[in-house]
Amino acid sequence: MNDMLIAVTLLLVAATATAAVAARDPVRQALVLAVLGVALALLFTVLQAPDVALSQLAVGSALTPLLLLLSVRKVRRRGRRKGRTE
Amino acid sequence: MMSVLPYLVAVWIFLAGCYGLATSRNLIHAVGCLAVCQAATYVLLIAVGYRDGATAPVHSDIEPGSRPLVDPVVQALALTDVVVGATVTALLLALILQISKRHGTVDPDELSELRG
Amino acid sequence: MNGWTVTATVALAGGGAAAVWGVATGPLRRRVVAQNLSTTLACPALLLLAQGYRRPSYVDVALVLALLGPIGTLVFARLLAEDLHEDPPIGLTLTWVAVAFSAAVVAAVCAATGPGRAMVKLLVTGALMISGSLVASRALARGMPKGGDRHE
Amino acid sequence: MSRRVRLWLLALGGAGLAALLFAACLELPGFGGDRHPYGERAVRESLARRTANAVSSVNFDQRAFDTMGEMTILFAAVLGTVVLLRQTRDEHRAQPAPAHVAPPVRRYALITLPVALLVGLYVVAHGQLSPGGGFQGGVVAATALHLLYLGADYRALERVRPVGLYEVGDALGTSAYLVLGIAGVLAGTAFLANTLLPYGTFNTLSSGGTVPLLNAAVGMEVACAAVVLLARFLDQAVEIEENAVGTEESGE
Amino acid sequence: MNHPSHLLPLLVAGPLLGAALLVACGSRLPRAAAEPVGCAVSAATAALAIHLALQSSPPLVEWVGDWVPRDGVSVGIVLVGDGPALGMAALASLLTLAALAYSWRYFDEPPRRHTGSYPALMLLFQGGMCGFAIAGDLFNAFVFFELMSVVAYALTGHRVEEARAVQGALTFGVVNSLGAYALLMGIVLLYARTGELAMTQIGRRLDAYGPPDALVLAAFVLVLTGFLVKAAAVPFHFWLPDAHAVAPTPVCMLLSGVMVELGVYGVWRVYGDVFAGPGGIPAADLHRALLVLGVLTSVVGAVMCWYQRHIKRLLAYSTVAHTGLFLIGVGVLTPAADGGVALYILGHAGVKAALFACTGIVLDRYGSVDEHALHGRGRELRGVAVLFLVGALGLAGLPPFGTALGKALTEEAAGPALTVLFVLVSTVTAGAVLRVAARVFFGLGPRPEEHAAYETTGAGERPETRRRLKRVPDTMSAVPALLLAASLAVGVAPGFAAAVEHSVSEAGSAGAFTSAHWTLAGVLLGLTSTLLAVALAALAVTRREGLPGGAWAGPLRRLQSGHIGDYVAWLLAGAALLGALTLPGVING
Repeated sequence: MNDMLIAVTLLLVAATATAAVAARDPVRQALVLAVLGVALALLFTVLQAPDVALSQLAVGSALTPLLLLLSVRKVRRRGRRKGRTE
Repeated sequence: MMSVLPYLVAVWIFLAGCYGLATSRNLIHAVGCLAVCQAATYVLLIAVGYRDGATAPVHSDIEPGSRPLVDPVVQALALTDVVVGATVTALLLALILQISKRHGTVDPDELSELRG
Repeated sequence: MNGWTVTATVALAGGGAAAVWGVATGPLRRRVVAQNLSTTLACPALLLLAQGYRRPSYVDVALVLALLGPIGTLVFARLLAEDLHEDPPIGLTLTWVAVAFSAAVVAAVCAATGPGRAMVKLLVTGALMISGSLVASRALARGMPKGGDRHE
Repeated sequence: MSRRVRLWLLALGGAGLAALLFAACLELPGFGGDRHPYGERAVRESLARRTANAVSSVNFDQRAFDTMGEMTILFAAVLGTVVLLRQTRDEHRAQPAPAHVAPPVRRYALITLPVALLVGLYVVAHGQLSPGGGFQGGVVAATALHLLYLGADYRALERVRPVGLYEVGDALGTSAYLVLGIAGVLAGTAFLANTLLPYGTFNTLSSGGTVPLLNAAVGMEVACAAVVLLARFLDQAVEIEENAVGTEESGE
Repeated sequence: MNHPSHLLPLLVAGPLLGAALLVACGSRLPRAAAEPVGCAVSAATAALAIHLALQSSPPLVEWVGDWVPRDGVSVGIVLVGDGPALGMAALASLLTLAALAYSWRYFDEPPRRHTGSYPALMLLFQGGMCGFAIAGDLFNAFVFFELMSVVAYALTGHRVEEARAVQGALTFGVVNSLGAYALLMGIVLLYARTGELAMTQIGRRLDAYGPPDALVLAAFVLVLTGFLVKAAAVPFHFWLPDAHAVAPTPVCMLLSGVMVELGVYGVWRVYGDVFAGPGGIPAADLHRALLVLGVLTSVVGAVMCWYQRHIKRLLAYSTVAHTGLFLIGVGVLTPAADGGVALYILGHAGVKAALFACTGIVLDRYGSVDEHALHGRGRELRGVAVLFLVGALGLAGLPPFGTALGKALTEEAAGPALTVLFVLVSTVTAGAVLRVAARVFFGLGPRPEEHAAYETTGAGERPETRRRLKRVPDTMSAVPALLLAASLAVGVAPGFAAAVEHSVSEAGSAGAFTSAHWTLAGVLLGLTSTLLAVALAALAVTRREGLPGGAWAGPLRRLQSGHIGDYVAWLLAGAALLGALTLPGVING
């Protein structure tokens, strides 16, 4: 039964990772990556690595999505500005 | 099946990330795929250190020696790896911001300054 | 293996699949809700696991998730405000179910732990999770400042 | 290369690598196996030095040299980001307008902020006992600060965030770690030797010799580094704008 | 007094501490103070590396944190201070010092309030390279591999206002990070099998386990992929010209002079310590793999080098070509060849760094590094012309340069067929550089005609100094002169070559000792390739319509597309190729 739990979290991680690759729009990818961070944290907890789960949460749930979204925003803002001046 | 599933998942994630990286049409998306590739290394590391029926090697709430423990070394390595991943992501995103300013695009198909 | 981990397995298999499906497909307005759902669901699952493994120290993971999960959703709500304003989120009902589940889990784990410092930590985690999830879904539904960070 | 050719090449290389890795997975010791010689030694040594969290013992004592490299990578990446995202000659800063945040979000942010800072400190301080440590706690504390941006606006964040100070903190955290390492050499033993301080009582905040000190140094470095990193990206996304053509050099 | 081995970690900690303090002082430190501090720290580290290298027989071993092994096992990290390790650390430190001296008052404008950031990044780079060189623990090697990579990405993109610089840096970053993750996967596979991380321990456990199987093969392929990406072996090499052509000149000196060579060093170190035993990869397989990749690398590098007009890109391709030769030398797997490669790397580092330094002067003076556009304009730079010419001759392997001695020794060990390749590759690369020298500095031959070819021109590059140089600063011309002198000294200093050869064979597993000295055949071969290079350059300069064989090289040039997706696909294909090349021995074993 414990194997069941591990298998479920592993499949969650695999599915989310695949979805993160398949989401071609960076905003949507950032959302999937945030979920991937949580899924990885669950997997690490199940595999008895709470230390790693904590750092994955710290990085994956807020920091990385924030960095990605800020980059998207900057790139888009540039696009809009350029669109206005042209 | 269960004895190789975690390893196969790690391999799958790595190859999927590589596929995304190679076919990406947006550099920010490519960096996300690189992060996926790196997730494969975490999964592999932690899977290698796991032991059936064991618990975390943290003795704040259990007596030493009372329960079998998983491998602490891979966890320390994975911690280092997580930090490395986050910093590389940040640095590459910084470069992408500058690319978007200087080239006006983040589509790798449209970057044609360096060739031949 | 015990009742706690079985419950966690079932919750993760069902809710996790729903969250992944929601975040991977469909319009943006559903994806943000699914992202919020994933943290709202993972937090009680982590509490169940801590109890199931008889490791009170694992509660720290749930505590950190209860803090950072809503912050992550608020980040999306803030930086995607313009996209979401035109297209308000849907499917918030599932979040209510997850919040109710969280409350039930916190109550059950508290009952099993008994009074003490550990219970305080559990209650803080539960309070952060529930309030954070509600605030985050509200921010998604009603929208963050649309004109945020516009220039003067 | 055309897209098609690239896909073929990718399929070829990917298939080869996949086959190789699949075969390797079958040869790996079965998942959940019982043989972890290094891990068992590490737990023994961790208990001998009265560090309750064996992972912290590996990170800050047995393999502290790796952690030194790791924190330097973070330090270098932050320095690199500072250099790469500097305000160039053709850019200027535009003050963002104040934002109006819904009251519940504002209340939530302001109430959660001190809680989050406390949790961050707790995670750092308990690093050698329970799961957590300098890195995890540092990121939590740094993220917590940005609740001000979410709950109020960028100006509010800027008021409590003198970036220069955080950059100095980042560098001082790194220096502290290195100096603690060099102290071992000066004392006549080895670099990063954990023999200078008493190991204390098992499962208390001051146990583990230099482990708590190194942990604190990393916590400080990571918290400051994450703040600086986010500050650079926020600056770019919110404040820094390129000059319109013809107004070069007018920034600042 | 400490045992000298306790000082080994200071090779890493010293530069890192210097960098941290430079950043801590931040805006309060004027530029005039930050740069001398950087130079002093890197010089002190270089002195320490040389001091330790002189004491490295028998090799130094240090367990960080005093975790000395009990019953043959330890939980700590081991550092190895043998001749090659300390030699690479000394080389990295000396080149960093040279680069810092060269860039004295160099960049126009340090980032606001961050005057010390450039020297600090250089010191971090130095610390990373030293750490990688002395690592005896596989994961520790990965950590410092990442450190030097991360710093290198930031330094490559330092001139953020240049469109090409940021693109090249991103390509560099993505490809190298992917290589690093492959390296890490390989390390984890080895850990899963052996339960150890120290290289020699892993090797011993592999031998105890039995003959190699798919796991050992996969680990070998992944680890080598990581190192070969860094070493820019074909087909992992695409990032290198894109990054080296756009990095600031002092950074190019480090990238081409030592960082790429550290990849080759990593291959040598890991094979010798981990995979050389009966449980590892059979010698014949490694020989085949490195020979094939090395030949491919040197041929592709030489051909691409010949057709460049962007001078920095041309020099970058010549680095690719020479790395191929180093890989062939390592693949020969004899102490004599290893010693030859070591000398070759030392000599090459001096020559290549000097050539980049001269190119940097040209760039800062004329705002261009385009061979065609600069035709005849360099006549007034007489001193630089002489240095560039001498560098080109050194690259060709003119005795008594260190390159010539190293090349001769490697050729002797590699056999006659490969000797032809060595001569041809050094002829073509040096011929290309001589062609540039003849056109740019002496204005020889007609001005080449323009073709709309698939290429990167060197026009439109911005100078890296505050304003275009009117007069060449003394530091900028003294550095290449000293580097060339050092390269010469590698070849002529009495006893130096023998000492290098001795320390390399002592560090390798085979204990056989061969003495290194000039042979008549070696001198003749060196003279031959130099003369051929001069002839080739003369031939090229006299022709007006393009370069011979341009059509033939077209498809090859088209592969260098600058597209990250292409490079990632090549990386996977290269890893699969590496697996296929090493497969036979594992099946039979």
